Amino acid sequence: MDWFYQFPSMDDNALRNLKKVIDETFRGFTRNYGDLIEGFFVPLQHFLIASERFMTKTPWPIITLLILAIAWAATRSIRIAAGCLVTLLLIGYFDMWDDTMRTISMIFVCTILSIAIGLPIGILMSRSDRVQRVVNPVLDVMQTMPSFVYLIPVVMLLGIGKVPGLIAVVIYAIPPMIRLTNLGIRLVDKDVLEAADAFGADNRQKLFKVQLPLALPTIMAGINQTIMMALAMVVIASMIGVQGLGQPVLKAIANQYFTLGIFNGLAIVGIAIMFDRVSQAYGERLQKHREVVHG
Amino acid sequence: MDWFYQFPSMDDNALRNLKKVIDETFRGFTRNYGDLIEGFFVPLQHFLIASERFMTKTPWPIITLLILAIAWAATRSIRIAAGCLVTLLLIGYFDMWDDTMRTISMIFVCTILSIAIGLPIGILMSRSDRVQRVVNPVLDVMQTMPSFVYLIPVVMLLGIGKVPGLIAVVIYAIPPMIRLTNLGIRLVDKDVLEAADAFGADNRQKLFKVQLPLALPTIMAGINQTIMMALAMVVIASMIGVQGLGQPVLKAIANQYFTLGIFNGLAIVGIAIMFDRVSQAYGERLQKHREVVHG
Amino acid sequence: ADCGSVTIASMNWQSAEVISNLDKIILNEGYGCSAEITIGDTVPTITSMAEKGEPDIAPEAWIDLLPDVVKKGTEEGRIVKVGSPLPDGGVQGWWIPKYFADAHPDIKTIPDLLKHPDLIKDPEDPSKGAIFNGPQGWGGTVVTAQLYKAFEAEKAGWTLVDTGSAAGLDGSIAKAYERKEGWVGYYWAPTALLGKYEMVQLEAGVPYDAAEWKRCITVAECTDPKPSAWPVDTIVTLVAKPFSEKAGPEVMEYLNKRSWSNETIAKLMAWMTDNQASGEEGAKHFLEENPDIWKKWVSPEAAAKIEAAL
Amino acid sequence: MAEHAFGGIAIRHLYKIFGPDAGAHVEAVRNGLTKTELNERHGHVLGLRDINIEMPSGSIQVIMGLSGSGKSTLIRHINRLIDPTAGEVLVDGVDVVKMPEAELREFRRHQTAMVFQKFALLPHRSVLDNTIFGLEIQGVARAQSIDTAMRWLERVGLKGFEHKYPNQLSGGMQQRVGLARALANDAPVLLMDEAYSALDPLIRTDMQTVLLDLQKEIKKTIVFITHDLDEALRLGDQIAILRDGEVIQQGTSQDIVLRPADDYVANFVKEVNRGRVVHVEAIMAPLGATAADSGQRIAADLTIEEAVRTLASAPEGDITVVDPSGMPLGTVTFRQLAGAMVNAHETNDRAMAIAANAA
Amino acid sequence: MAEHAFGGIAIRHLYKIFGPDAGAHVEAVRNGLTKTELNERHGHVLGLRDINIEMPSGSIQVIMGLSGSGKSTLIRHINRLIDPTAGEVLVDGVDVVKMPEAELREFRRHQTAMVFQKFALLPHRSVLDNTIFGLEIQGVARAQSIDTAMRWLERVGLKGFEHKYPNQLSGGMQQRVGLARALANDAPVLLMDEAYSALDPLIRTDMQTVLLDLQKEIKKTIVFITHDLDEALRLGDQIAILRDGEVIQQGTSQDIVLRPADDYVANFVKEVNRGRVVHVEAIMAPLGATAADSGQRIAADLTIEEAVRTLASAPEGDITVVDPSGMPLGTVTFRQLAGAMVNAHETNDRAMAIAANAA
Ligand SMILES: Nc1ncnc2c1ncn2[C@@H]1O[C@H](COP(=O)(O)OP(=O)(O)OP(=O)(O)O)[C@@H](O)[C@H]1O
Ligand SMILES: Nc1ncnc2c1ncn2[C@@H]1O[C@H](COP(=O)(O)OP(=O)(O)OP(=O)(O)O)[C@@H](O)[C@H]1O
Ligand SMILES: [Mg+2]
Ligand SMILES: [Mg+2]
Repeated sequence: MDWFYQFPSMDDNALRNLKKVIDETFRGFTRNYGDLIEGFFVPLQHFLIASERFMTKTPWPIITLLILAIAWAATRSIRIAAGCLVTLLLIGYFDMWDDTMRTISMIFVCTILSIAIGLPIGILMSRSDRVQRVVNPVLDVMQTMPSFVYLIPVVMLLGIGKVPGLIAVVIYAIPPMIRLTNLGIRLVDKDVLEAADAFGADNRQKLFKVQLPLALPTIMAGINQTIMMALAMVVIASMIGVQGLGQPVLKAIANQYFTLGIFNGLAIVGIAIMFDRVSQAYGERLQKHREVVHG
Repeated sequence: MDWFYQFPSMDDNALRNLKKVIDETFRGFTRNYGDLIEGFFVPLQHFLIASERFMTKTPWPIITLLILAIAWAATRSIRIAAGCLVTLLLIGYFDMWDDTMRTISMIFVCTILSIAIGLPIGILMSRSDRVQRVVNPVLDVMQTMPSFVYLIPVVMLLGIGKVPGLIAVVIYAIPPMIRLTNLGIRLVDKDVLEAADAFGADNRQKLFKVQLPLALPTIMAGINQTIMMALAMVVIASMIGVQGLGQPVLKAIANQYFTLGIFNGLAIVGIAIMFDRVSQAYGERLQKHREVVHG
Repeated sequence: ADCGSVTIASMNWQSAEVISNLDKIILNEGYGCSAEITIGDTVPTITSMAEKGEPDIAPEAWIDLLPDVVKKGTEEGRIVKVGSPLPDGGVQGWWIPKYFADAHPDIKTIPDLLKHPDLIKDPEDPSKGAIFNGPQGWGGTVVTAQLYKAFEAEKAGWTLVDTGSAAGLDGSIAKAYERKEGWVGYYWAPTALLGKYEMVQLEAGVPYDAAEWKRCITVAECTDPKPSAWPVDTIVTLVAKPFSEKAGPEVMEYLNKRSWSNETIAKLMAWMTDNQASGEEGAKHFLEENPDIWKKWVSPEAAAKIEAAL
Repeated sequence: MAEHAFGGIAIRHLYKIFGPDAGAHVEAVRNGLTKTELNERHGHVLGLRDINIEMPSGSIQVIMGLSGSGKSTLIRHINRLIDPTAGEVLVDGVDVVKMPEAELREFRRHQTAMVFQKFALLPHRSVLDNTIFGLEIQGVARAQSIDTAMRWLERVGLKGFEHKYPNQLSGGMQQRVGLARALANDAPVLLMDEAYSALDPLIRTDMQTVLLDLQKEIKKTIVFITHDLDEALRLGDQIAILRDGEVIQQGTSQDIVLRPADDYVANFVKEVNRGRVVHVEAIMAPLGATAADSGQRIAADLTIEEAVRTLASAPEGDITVVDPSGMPLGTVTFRQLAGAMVNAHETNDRAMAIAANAA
Repeated sequence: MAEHAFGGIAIRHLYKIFGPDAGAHVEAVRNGLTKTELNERHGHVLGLRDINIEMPSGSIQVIMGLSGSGKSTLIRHINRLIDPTAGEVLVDGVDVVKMPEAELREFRRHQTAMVFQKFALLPHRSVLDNTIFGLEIQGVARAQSIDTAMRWLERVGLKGFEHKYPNQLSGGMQQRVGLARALANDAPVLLMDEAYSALDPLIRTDMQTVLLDLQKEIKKTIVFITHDLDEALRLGDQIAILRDGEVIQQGTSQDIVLRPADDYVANFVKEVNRGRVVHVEAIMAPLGATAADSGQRIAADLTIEEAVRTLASAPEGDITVVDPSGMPLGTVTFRQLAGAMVNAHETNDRAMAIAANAA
């Protein structure tokens, strides 16, 4: 009756050998293809380095003005621009300017990349149930496979630094973007789509003139979640050498500097709120029609 | 011109003192109230322990049957039940049964708790723009404040173990549930709501008979994200003593057991897919009307 | 004996893992305790011990490496040091791979290496050499940063790379090793990694200077460090104050006596790594293979019971 | 109006302005600001202006008017789906505008039922579940509601479709689900916003009969918006005609057809099949003009169409028009009758004369 | 049918079955399986059965029928919004069913425009942007499309509303936006699914005029679904009547009103204002029955209503019916004319007799 209480699992030795084989295979793979793959990401690395240099080397008043200008252009809201200003000043006052700039540079690239990759995949997924069936489990893996598990393989392949950090962040942050784009498009009213068909809209036109505009509230929720999750990964990314606000947090934990952790954590939150409010307000500006309601 | 290149931040000494004061205050607080607060969570702890004991001590065939029965009852899909069976058998075969059961027990409680708390908050949020304006930034904080930062205070308050782990997981996993419930309800067709009003539906009736059913696709997306994020926290939770699949993962990293990490990571993914497919299929069963389309 | 329930903290590196499993087996079988292992990261675990008196035992704590938590906890009497599992102490320093040392026989000391920044290029700025530091918050990381200043590495064309975490540090070593690239950085022994990847410690070229060590090398804010060699680290077993009072003399005595040499643990870890073994398997293996060592730690009757249980 | 039974609906000085700052402009509108001016100067839309309508209990009030004239807005005020900017809506003597929330809910549950212009079915519920919705809200036991619902579904011709979802039905079928849902509620006030617009003539006539039967049997008060004049004339005890949020004319179908208040209304009723509306009375020459009682006699309250049909094979000559008791009232010729069916102006002129005489 | 110009629409042996496995049941349906049987035995819904309609270029084809009889399903086949289960739909000689995707798109862009029963406006676009939608899809320059759109918006009476969103408009206004959107497309085929159902009589007549003008000027081929008989008779060069997915009768308005194929159709047209449809010709007694040419003469193709109106003040006696060239064709009395306006059976019987004579 032993099997009843104890799951009859694989023989220990066999298991151990299996593990060894897999380990060795991967090691062999990195040995053979590591350089190739690393080379592939070199342009991205240069871009990331340049972007970070720009953010940290430019004098702070210029950066501040730049951020405010973007916030204003996107939202036309004084309230939001003022909020950004206060956040930035507080961050600077508590001496986290440089780390914050590094993190903003990184997260900005990650968010843009996640949207740029996630949106098309979400669109494809919404068009075909087959694609949806295939992509969904992949997204599950991306979201739940602990990043710790792939940190070392990624480092073995790409070394430590910005590129592997970016990959880890994007892997984690992209699924909600894809999922909610897919959902949003699938929920678009069939009657309206039929009208677009009747006028001979091709797939592109249907997408840009009907589906995306009507799916916008849901897609914006996806962008919000992507930003949130990218920022939630800041600390993990700093575990493989990405500079920014994650490192003081790690230091704070290791040393039990409770307040240091809170301050840097709040700076991350501040960035999150800035990114989120600006992008959501921009999204709302794109959907004026939802403001007016019959009755 | 120094201030131009270098943000004129707070004096180092003052900053250090500030940090110290906050640190000390918090430490004092935990020493005075820690036990009180811990006492408050004792019932939850007992429940968690009982639930874990049930999952690990019950013979595996019984647990397997139980899980299959739940999957079948919820989905009426042989494909999904078979998928669960295969996943469980593979997990058992690769000798991760006990850890998996611990994680399932934990995540199940976390998910249920997140839904149970998140749904009402999302509903409240959808009813009032004021509440939405207040809750949104709180959710931003919950999602982006690095869990590492609050792990330490939580541990200082509650020690290491299941309860602080659960709190950390729920804090991180609940925001998408709240956000997407809010969004889903807000997107419900105004015409249909007007009809409900015209028949004298009160808020409860409107909620249960109109808003929730029609918001279901979006709410289900929220549940999916909550499950994903809860499972993404498994490893972090294991850093403060929650047993389960997170611990072998941590060990794997520390010891560079690449394959061990992958296996346990895959077990986590397997749980994610099981939870997700069952809950989503259940959600689809609740919205039969979306299957039939005019034309 | 009436020992009651005990919680043993297992840290997530190999040596700590195996010793906590060893303690568990011995306490359970030999002293009738019902010991449980809780796994947790170092800092949360020790924080919890200091603030909540739980878990009861942290068998292997690198107190020189660990920051303020331990110091504060012991000063305030919330945790107690009992004995040392590794009397030889931990060896820290800057290491280079064996193949690298073999290829460059002229490099023996830190100053030797610093003359060749082109041998180990920084991936983000190839004009510089890279010294891989540990993650933020470790004592060794601070020391490395100070020694970097002391040896004037920056002037020699080196940057200090922050690896962010143990995983990052390990990964960078693994990457270099698999591709047979150059690598230099902070590490310590005994560790599984050094069992797996053979590394050579660089000598400082100067002797250990205790005063300087205390004055500047361990103080991050200090601006004028002088070179010094690394001292040997003390590794102790920590026990929460409440447990130390209720545990009873027998158990405390065991905890005091229990210790093994770096050689023993290195061999054990090599076996574990070869077999991808868990801590429990490692502990059992040790108990089976080395009765002469562990029987000295326990009373004869306990030894008999443990022997019987194996 | 009997105060003991259901007291009917009275709308008094009702104003509705759409816009963020509606209240501020009521006074100006009261003093004569027009819809266009309001829109141009203040960016607000005038929905309704000074509406006064009495709908006695047990009658069918038809509301007509140009598209966008405020019909839907008006009917929504009766169960306060829209809050007025000013004015009173008395249903059974109670001002709906002032009702507290809970009372309003009870009122909507038990006193009113509504059919929506755009159907507003619940897409996630089957036809049957849509139909019992109102009863479910009232808390009626499910078995009983299903009985009622099935009866009404059968009556509107949807038997066999009760387990389909709305998106599996044609437009007209969906509209009938909305109708069944409202009828199942059995409320004394029925609000019907273009409730028959998607129905074919056969089913439409049938549904009109349903309404007339209902109204005869249980004296419901029905407010009915329609664009179909024949329907309006068939159903409406009273008709109100709206333009730009104002009531232009109120009265019986005879009033509207025979004495249109202005060109707008006249145009509105131009296309109507007069033979079915106008009564013999309206076109007869009063007694005395010709000699006494000749052979043929017809009742004064027959429609012209009926009169022509009965007289088609009768001999030539004057026909005496008599009241229900047989008293001669006037005379008419076949040629006059036939002419009245096709000629708007003639009948109108005469009708005016009669009205003048009557006054 | 001129082959050089637009070739009209021809629907041949069209079948549509709704359900997952439709193709498998066509044969059975062809062999006489009924709608109810199909539903009960196989759970499939019969949408259309063996539809054959020829719509010549430049004509208006009206489709009528009970709610749920398949009208919307049929019209959707013409631009293949629904794929048929079997059959052909030839538009301008090309089978739409077999068109590859790209060609179908071009076809929809340039050959057809559609007005939907449920409007199907784009909620995120202003009225103006909704109206230019079709042109935008075609790739017309924006300035030019705005010109066209503004012209049509003005024509349907929505000038001043171009920057509102659909949810700020009344039902009828929304419907007119849908109409303007379709008309702006200037396609040779117009598909109109109950396009006027939410309009009041005035605007409706006006919109009918728009359609008639359009059709006169630029010879569009229009398929028009309506429930309003008068509208059908006014617009329809041809009328087809559907029941349960089958065509029961096709023909001109005269055919339908005077010679209903069965009781169903007869019932359908019962309520129609016959005076406006039936021509004098249809009720005259053929020459020879009475003596020769008396005083009064009227044209044979006048409607009865017009005839009565002209004859109202003429003297008694037989009236001679003449053809356009003045040739006497038959005689009729005023009394007969008036009677024909109100009495279905009589005219029908006579019409039958005439038809028999003609044959
Ligand atoms: N997707 C579908 N699945 C099942 N049945 C359908 C579907 N679409 C339409 N039907 C059925 O096809 C029949 C014809 O519908 P259609 O919409 O063509 O009717 P219609 O003549 O336009 O009616 P109305 O005048 O009410 O608009 C109806 O019985 C309807 O239930
Ligand atoms: N929320 C709103 N904001 C602005 N204007 C509105 C709003 N709701 C309605 N209106 C305006 O009120 C007027 C009356 O609309 P209503 O829906 O009552 O018309 P209706 O008489 O029912 O017309 P139809 O016969 O077309 O249904 C219209 O001019 C419309 O544009
Ligand atoms: Mg309306
Ligand atoms: Mg239809």
